[in-house]
Amino acid sequence: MGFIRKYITDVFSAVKSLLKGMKLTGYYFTHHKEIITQQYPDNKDTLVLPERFRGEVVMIHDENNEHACTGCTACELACPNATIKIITKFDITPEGKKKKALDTFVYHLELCTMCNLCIEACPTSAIKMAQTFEHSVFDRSQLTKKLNNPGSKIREGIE
Amino acid sequence: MYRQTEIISDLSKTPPSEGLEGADMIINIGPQHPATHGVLHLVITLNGETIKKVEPHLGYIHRSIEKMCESLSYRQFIYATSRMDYLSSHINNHGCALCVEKGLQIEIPARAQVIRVLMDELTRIASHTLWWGAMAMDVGALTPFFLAFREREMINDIMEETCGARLTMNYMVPGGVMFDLHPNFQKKVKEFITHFKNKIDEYDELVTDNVIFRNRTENVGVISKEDAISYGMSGPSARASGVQCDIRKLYPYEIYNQLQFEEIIETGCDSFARYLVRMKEMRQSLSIVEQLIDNIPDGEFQAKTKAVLKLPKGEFYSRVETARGEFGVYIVSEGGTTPYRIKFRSPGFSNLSSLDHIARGSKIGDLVAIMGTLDFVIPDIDR
Amino acid sequence: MNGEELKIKLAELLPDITIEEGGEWLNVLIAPSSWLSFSNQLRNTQGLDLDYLFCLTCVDWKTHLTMVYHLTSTIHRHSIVIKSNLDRNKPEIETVSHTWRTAEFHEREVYELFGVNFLNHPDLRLLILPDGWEGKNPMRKDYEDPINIIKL
Amino acid sequence: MGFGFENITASIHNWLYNTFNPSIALLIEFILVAICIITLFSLLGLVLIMMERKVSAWMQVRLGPNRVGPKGMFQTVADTLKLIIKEGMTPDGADKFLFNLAPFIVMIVAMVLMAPIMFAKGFQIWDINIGILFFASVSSVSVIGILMAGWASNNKYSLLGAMRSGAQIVSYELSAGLAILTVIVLTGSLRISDIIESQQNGWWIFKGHIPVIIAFIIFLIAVTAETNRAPFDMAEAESELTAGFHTEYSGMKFALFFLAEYVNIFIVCAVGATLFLGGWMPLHIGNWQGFNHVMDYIPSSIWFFGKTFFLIFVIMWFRWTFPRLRIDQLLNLEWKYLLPISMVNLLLATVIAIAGWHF
Repeated sequence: MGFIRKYITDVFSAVKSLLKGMKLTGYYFTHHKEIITQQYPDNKDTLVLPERFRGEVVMIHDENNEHACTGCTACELACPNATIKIITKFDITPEGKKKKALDTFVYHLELCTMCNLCIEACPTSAIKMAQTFEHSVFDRSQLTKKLNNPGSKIREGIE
Repeated sequence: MYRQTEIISDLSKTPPSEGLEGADMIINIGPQHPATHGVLHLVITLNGETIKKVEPHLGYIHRSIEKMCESLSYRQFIYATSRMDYLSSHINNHGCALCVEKGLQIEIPARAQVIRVLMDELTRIASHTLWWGAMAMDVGALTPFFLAFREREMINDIMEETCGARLTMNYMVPGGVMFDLHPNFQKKVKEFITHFKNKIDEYDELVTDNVIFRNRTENVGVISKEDAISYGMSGPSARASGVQCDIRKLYPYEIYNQLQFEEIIETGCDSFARYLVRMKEMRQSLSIVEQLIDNIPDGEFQAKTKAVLKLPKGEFYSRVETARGEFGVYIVSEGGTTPYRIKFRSPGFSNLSSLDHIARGSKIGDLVAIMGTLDFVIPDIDR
Repeated sequence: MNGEELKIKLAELLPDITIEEGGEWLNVLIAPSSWLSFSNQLRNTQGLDLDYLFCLTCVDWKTHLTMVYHLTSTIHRHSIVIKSNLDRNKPEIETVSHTWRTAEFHEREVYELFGVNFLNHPDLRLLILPDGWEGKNPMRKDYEDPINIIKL
Repeated sequence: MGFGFENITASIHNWLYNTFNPSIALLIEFILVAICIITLFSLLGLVLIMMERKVSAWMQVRLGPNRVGPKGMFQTVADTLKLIIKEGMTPDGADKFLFNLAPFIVMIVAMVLMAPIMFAKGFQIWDINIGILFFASVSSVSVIGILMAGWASNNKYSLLGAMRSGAQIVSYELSAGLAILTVIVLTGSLRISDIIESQQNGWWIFKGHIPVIIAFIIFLIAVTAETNRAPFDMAEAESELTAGFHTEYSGMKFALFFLAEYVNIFIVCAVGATLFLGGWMPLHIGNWQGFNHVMDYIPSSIWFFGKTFFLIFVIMWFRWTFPRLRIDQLLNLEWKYLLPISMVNLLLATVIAIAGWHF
């Protein structure tokens, strides 16, 4: 009779284990407050990304359209993917000396892996990571960006 | 006493087919297949539903990270390793940072060490929860996947807040970590701990105890201890066969030797044992996080390092325990700013080499369960 | 087993090896021709029991190739590194895939990336690279691919 | 009882036969029935697919479809439209005739099975005297469609799926049949209307003692397997065989398989409701006259659909909770557990029926 008892207990423990799982799914079926779905485009206004979130590299400009980039190319050297290309020019200071300055800060978003190494490398904190994340565009050339605003110049006193 | 599996002496030869000559069916699982979790391509020789041979074809997402790293500096190459085992990218980065630090002989501040271990263990939980969901999905239960993602999202949110990214964090730098912890970190992790303690019991209720799941995994995909060692298996997959191989215990790095945790070893050798090891590991990782979360020392989060790192001439090897097993970084330095040769010993690659041995003689359905419990991440295998 | 004991034991097994210290583990340099018998001895000798091959790779030194085998013992927990210099034009070494099973895959990887020919390997085919890449060895230092490799 | 389906059908029948000559009236009745069935068929498909998606979403802590129409009600309509305008591809090397025929066979079988089902009091297409036997025999034809699809696709996954499906349906038919027999033994008739009549004073699940309860559970398991639903969806097994027998189907041909699957679920649940839960019979409890009267006021169609959808929900609940069995375990379950249990059970039920122990 031993094997019959085993057979029956097998069947019962199996059914019990199945019912246990069904209890859990049944609980979630009836408890709609457990739902975790975020309805993305709808909650766009309330969506707050952490301040450290790395979306893309931007250059900080103040209200006078001045930035802090000296064109030292530390970020360009730090970048593992050749994402950043800095084109420099020579400004003539009032004293008549030639001074290296930033002409164009070219940023290839399509190559960027958001590793934050350029931000770490920047000695003057001229660039930072923005919290934007919707980068899709229809044309790849739009992903190559110029980070310094047109007509912007370096802030006074930054070497 | 461990279960023994037959060792087929010549790996290239399939066992002679019974009955009709040429009656074998060759079927391609992958590169695009729901069970391979990526672009793994398995060429399977079948006799009816029984597997006679499994032959992995790799390289569909091989990016040659090793070659790439040869032209990157010691600060730069770490980011690339996030892309290998993307589910435990923190731990990969950690291994690379450790190797560079070994070469430079930098002392890591205590705070940075604790942060690193905390992040590693959170990553391990996140990786194992995802594995749990995917594993359950492989054997046909679809609900666990969503429950697993609920917990994984919580960890990802914590990571996002502190590290700035959700998947490829690049948080470890030679000498410490990139940022200090976010002010919300402790509060959020504590919330997660209380949440997860309840939910992991639900996991057991839903899947572990389920009789169908037990039948699908018990005595399926058996690999003996000797074979597991011979196949170079590591991580939970090897520990399920009774191999003591937790790098955190055997070769402690950071502060692991001061922590209270168990190395989970099962002797079932089958898919269910591999499953159990991971489930128990999640609880262990949670207890490590619990031990550390209130005891984060103050101080620097990054050691002072030179702007340009130059490793001395020589060879450096560091190993860490990722969610999938032993991750090794082997750097050959010529004294320059870039590694001369870098080799990543990825756990998935060695574990994959055992797949043919494990899966022979089982059914197609078993193969899926075996691959689920071996927990392959394909970029980790391909590198 | 500590470094000194290991050194003595290894020297007993094979007299003509060069043992260098300094790194984390003992580095043993052997001739490719003696590798087959030596690997079996490493695996099976009582007291050594190096049963776990956790890393197998190759380094291209431009003048020669060096095979690097990282071995450890799951019983005694000691590790050694075996190295073997190969001729760059005709790199050949015995396979160890019968001693350590995992070597089968690792050797296939080294075969395609470095072009090392593993003698008596059961299944020496391309593993990662697609068909038609035989003979081109991407991980060698002189490999040129102007399309896919962008020099920074 | 007042307003009911039987009055409507009777009046239409009478009007037709009074207005036209009998053969034309019969033809018109055929056409009416066909229109009704096709409408029901597509409506059921829409409702059940929507229901499945909502049930699965709520069990998986998700919201489910909620964009198309109010609360996402028209999601399935949109999906159907998409499937209709999609290109129906036939793979190269497929047996084109069989490949295109297979979905129709599966679908026609599902339609034919609608015939003996009693949707409400007096609302039935064909009260055939072997109604249940008709159901049991015709439902096994659908395996031919699945085998045909698997074979004709010229795809190894499809073939494996079809073979699994064949083995599965053939074996589970046995225990489903034995579970049905339990009720037939107690009723003494194969006619659906007789079976429902016999449950006037209590459903079989309540008055048939333990054997009927066991038979009910076995019936549920067996029909879940027969309709290829998880946890017995070996024929599809998306993590093993991608999509099994319908891997190569796309567009409307795939939609037909999909629709047939859901209609089959409805049919087996309707049969289950008829056999064990009294079909359209309201719930009556012994001598509670007031309660019984209140129950009688609920229309019979609501009783029938309520019971059927409850069973459908249970089957969906299975699907979203359990992992899939392996093919050999599936057959083990049938031959080692379900079949012996249902045989002993049938014996018990026969003893009860002969001794008249049931209420």
